[in-house]
Amino acid sequence: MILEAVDLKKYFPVTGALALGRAQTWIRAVDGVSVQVGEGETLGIVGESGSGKTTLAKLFLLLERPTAGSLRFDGKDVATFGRADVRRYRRSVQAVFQDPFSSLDPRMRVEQIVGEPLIPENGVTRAMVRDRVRESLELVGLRRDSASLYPHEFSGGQRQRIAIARALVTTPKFILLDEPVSALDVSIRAQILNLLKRLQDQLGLAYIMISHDLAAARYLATRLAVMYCGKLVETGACEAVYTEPLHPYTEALLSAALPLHPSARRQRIILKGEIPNPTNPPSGCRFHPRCHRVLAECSSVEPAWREVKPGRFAACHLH
Amino acid sequence: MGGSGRPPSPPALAPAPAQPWRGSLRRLPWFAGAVLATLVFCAVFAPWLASKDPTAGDITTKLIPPIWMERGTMEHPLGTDRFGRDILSRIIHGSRISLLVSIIAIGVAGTLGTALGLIAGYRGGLTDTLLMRMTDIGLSLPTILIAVVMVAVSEPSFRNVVLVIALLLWPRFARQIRGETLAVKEQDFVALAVVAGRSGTWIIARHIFPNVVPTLLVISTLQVGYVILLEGTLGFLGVGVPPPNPAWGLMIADGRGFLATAWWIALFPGLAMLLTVLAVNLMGDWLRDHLDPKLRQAGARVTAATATTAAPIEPAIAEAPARGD
Amino acid sequence: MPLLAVEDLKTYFFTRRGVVKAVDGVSFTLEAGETLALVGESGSGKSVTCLSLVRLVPEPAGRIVGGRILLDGDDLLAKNPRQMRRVRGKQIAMVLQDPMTSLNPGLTIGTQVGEVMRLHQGIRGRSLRERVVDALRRLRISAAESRLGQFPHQFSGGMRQRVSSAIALSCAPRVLIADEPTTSLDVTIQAQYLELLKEVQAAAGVAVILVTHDFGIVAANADRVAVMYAGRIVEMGTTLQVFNNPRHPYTQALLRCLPDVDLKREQLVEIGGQPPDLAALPPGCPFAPRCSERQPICERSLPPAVTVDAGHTAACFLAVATPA
Amino acid sequence: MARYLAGRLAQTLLSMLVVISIVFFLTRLSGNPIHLLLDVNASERDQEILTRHLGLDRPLPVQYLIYVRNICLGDFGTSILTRRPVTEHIWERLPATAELGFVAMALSVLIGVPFGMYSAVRRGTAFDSGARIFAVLGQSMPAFWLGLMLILLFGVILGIFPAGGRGGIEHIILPAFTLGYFTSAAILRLTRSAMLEVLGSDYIKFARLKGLHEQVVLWKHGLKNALLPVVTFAVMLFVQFLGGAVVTETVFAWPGLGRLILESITTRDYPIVQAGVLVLSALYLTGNLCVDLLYSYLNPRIRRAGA
Repeated sequence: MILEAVDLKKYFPVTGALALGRAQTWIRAVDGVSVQVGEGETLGIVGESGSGKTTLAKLFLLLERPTAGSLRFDGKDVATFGRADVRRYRRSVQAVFQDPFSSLDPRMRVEQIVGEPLIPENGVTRAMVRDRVRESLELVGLRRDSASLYPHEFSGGQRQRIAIARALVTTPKFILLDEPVSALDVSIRAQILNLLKRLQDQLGLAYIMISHDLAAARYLATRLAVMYCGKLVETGACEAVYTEPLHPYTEALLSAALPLHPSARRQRIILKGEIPNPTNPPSGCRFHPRCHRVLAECSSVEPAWREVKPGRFAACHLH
Repeated sequence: MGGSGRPPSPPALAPAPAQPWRGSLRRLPWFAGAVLATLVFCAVFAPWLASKDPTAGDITTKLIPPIWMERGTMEHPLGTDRFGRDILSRIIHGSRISLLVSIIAIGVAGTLGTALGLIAGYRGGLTDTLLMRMTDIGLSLPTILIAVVMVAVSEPSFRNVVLVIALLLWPRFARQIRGETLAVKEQDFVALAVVAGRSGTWIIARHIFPNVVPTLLVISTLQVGYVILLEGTLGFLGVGVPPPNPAWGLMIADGRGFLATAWWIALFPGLAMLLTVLAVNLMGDWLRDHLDPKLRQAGARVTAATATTAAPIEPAIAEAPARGD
Repeated sequence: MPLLAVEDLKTYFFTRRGVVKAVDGVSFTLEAGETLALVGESGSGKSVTCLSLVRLVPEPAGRIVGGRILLDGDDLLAKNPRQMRRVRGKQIAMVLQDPMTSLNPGLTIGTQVGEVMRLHQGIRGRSLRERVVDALRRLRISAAESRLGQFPHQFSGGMRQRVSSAIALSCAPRVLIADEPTTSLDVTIQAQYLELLKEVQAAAGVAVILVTHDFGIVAANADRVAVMYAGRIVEMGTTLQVFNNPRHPYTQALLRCLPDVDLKREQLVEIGGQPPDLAALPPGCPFAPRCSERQPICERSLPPAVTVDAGHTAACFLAVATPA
Repeated sequence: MARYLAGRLAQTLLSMLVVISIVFFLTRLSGNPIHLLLDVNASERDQEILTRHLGLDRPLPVQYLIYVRNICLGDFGTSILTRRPVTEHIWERLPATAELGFVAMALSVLIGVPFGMYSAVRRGTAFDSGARIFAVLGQSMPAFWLGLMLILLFGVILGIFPAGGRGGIEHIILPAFTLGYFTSAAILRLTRSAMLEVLGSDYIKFARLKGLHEQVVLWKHGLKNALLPVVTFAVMLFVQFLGGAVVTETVFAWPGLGRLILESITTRDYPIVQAGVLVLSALYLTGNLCVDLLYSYLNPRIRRAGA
């Protein structure tokens, strides 16, 4: 089973105070992104704010409809899905979000929260739902009797465990992790990251991990996709991208992320300028105004997306 | 980056208290509660509590002052009006009218407004735009004036008073519930319910509605005060529940001509009204401070980030107080 | 004499749930021109420590109940409000975490930057304008001149943080407290900002207290580190000492449990349990319940700070001075 | 900015049209005006002539259009009772209402804003408690009753102020207070809570960190931002205000528009009721618009939005 985005685009209209007539400007949040995730692997998607990674996540979760391009699940375009297909997709693709406070309804018990994805169907009894919920809670290291409590009785780290239990309850194949540890205290992050890794090994899960935290992405990801201003700039096997970045943006991003040891202080690439606004992206290569290795053609010609090395794709005139 | 989303100071008092009510129990609004309990008691048991028929007068006992005055009698503790009707009994029976009008009007307006607010907030798009234009206009009408004219031309009666008040009231509910719905909709658990494959109906019923209930309770309480004052005003202006019903506003209007000679006719029903509305408002304030959904704390960042033009209007309406004159 | 010496500072919050000892006996010194990093998780007391230094702890719940804060030997806790106002902004300046809310949305950038200089340096009129433009330029605000009349919402997050820093640095303070200045910035913008801060610091010779929870930032920017846990400094030393030879189990565990961009770790070593509730601290070492090397004594009494090396202290019973 | 203004103007006009429509259909629904105009025993022919004369024989939509057109031309018809043009009646009464409204509004702003600010700054003190009691009482007080009690106390018992009518300064004190009490209470509460919120914000903390004097922090950094929601709220207050005028004018026999409307309701002089309601609504909506513009002036976010 494989989840695949093919040239996916999502534009949002910019509406003025008076929404008369057709909107003329668009926010190109996601502008032609192709990635795929296979069973059991972790695709890390990294980028800064405005890179479109959150919109991409929403497209994967069918929370937004793509403007163009297609999302394929098991070879079938999501746009052509019937009722049963959607149901299968919902069971196979779950999500864990960043904020453990906002992702659990404060007025529901843990039992109801975790059991929410279990939609009653023929032959599913309440007792089965109960058992499945408790099983799920145990998987993430919570006690079975947590089920009867309310979310505010848990700390941030425990809440994130509940969120993960909820994602596991349908035994999905894919889980989308949207900044799963960014909102947690540093001493709790390791607990959650280890838990995610253990669950992956144990259950054969595939993750799509969206993050701005390059260290956390490196820990979990097997393949990496780097986004900038709505577009992919580079993809490849995680270790390869970290050790030998092809795109100057990846290079700068990695150099900006701070290693955990003072002796690793190094010459850093400091990008000038601001992150561009996806409403009005720069011409040519979107990164060219900030690029430290800019060429003459970068400002006018958009670099093609191509396989630079086996398994390594990038969009840059340098290659 | 990331870190905790909560503000760093004062230090995080994690974990949250398990029982949010326990600490505030001591600070319950006893005064407001007692007044409201008395009022409801009076309204329910009016025929047994009131010693006299509220509408039957006796000219021979007209304009008797309250008991502590020179000519006062035990028969009429708060005196009588110009038809010799017992003021205390009329006030007790009057509580029924105030209460019934507000309960029915708020029931109707609240149900309508909440339903529309939920739908508009959740669906968004054209439905939302149309509905919000409607509430904008509804909120921008001079309420009392329109109410006076509407009741006047449609013949003053209990039913018409209730209907007109409900008609003028629903936009307040719709507007605020919509705002709250939008805030709840922003929360991740709603997106996750969609991801879980739940329908819009489920999400509105299981996630959004339970989370707007506290707000609904607060608005409803605060609007009770508004409705009582509005009903009183209509009565005072002669376009409320028609005489000889013992509506408080009507009684005050009756006393207007006797200010110099028999001030008690106007004083006591007004006091009853003041106490009632005061109690309701205090209760509403207390509810607002204590029922404020836990959600807000987590969602505070969202609200702060999206606070532009529309945002200050929402608290303004929450503040928008009861007033019926 | 150090530029700033904090001795046994105690700041408590008196809440309905009890006394929260947000800062409980913190001592450190700061030399001119150096960068001291205060690291810790949320609730460790690092932000309250900073607010105590400028005596802006939210009253009436919060109060500084003990200790001394000596700036050039002058005790700040003995100053009256008027004298204290002359310290704030002029001697000790501060940059807050969230650049989106720390500038007044209703006043122009020019007004907000100029205000401090007017107040502390008495500059007016044309020269004020020049100085404001200067201050903004120093923090790389492009087209500073034309931006004086603009409002904060017209600036990006990174720019706002630079404007805040321009305000903080405009009166050449001796100490700059940067309270999680990059937490809400993007990675590349964070790098920009930290680099600029280093540059400005070197040029102005200002001492910086850098508050953060990110060990990467500490490693890259700090000269010395103080690690805080539950209102106390559990370990303090030069950056190299603390990273190379951490002596407190909490520091050791933190350094082991974090993923690193520079190397692929197979497994992270977890710290079990949850951060403590400050209103109900255990009697002994606050880290004891989560500590893997816990001894019976840890649960009974508080470990004192032990000097383990020149300028390197750790508050742990297991820490002993390394023989020279 | 221009677009915003245009949008607001359009909305105001739309609201006005709604009011006009409500008034039109209400009065049409309330029965045949012919019966009000003519004797009970008027001949059928007379009724027919009058019906045609008034245009009541035409289809309702046509009547509506004619009605709207007339209003746009400033023609409100003639009073049934006095046979004088309605506009004359309105013009006679408008100054009194304007006077009362202006004094009361000024009073409520002068009480509400400073006391609300001070109450927030001195949170938890006796002053704060006093201000909050003043506010919650004001919001619970039936204004018509307050008016009567003021007359009883100051007019009847103490004899300091006249009990009613319009005249010198002593005449306006009681009605202005009656009308303004509620508003000042509301403004006080809102100012207080807005100020409290502002005082808790980061930029106030930052202003203190600059070493600014507390007064500068409060008045320069706090006031303007705290006033934003207050100004927005003033929109809501206008509604209450003009409605309140009907009551206050009735209680104090103040010869204003509100009382004219009420009198005309009792005498079933609908052309005057219609015109009165329309004029008050127009006043209100205009005030509403002004407040919105003031708001957008105060809030740089909107001011620059269109620029």
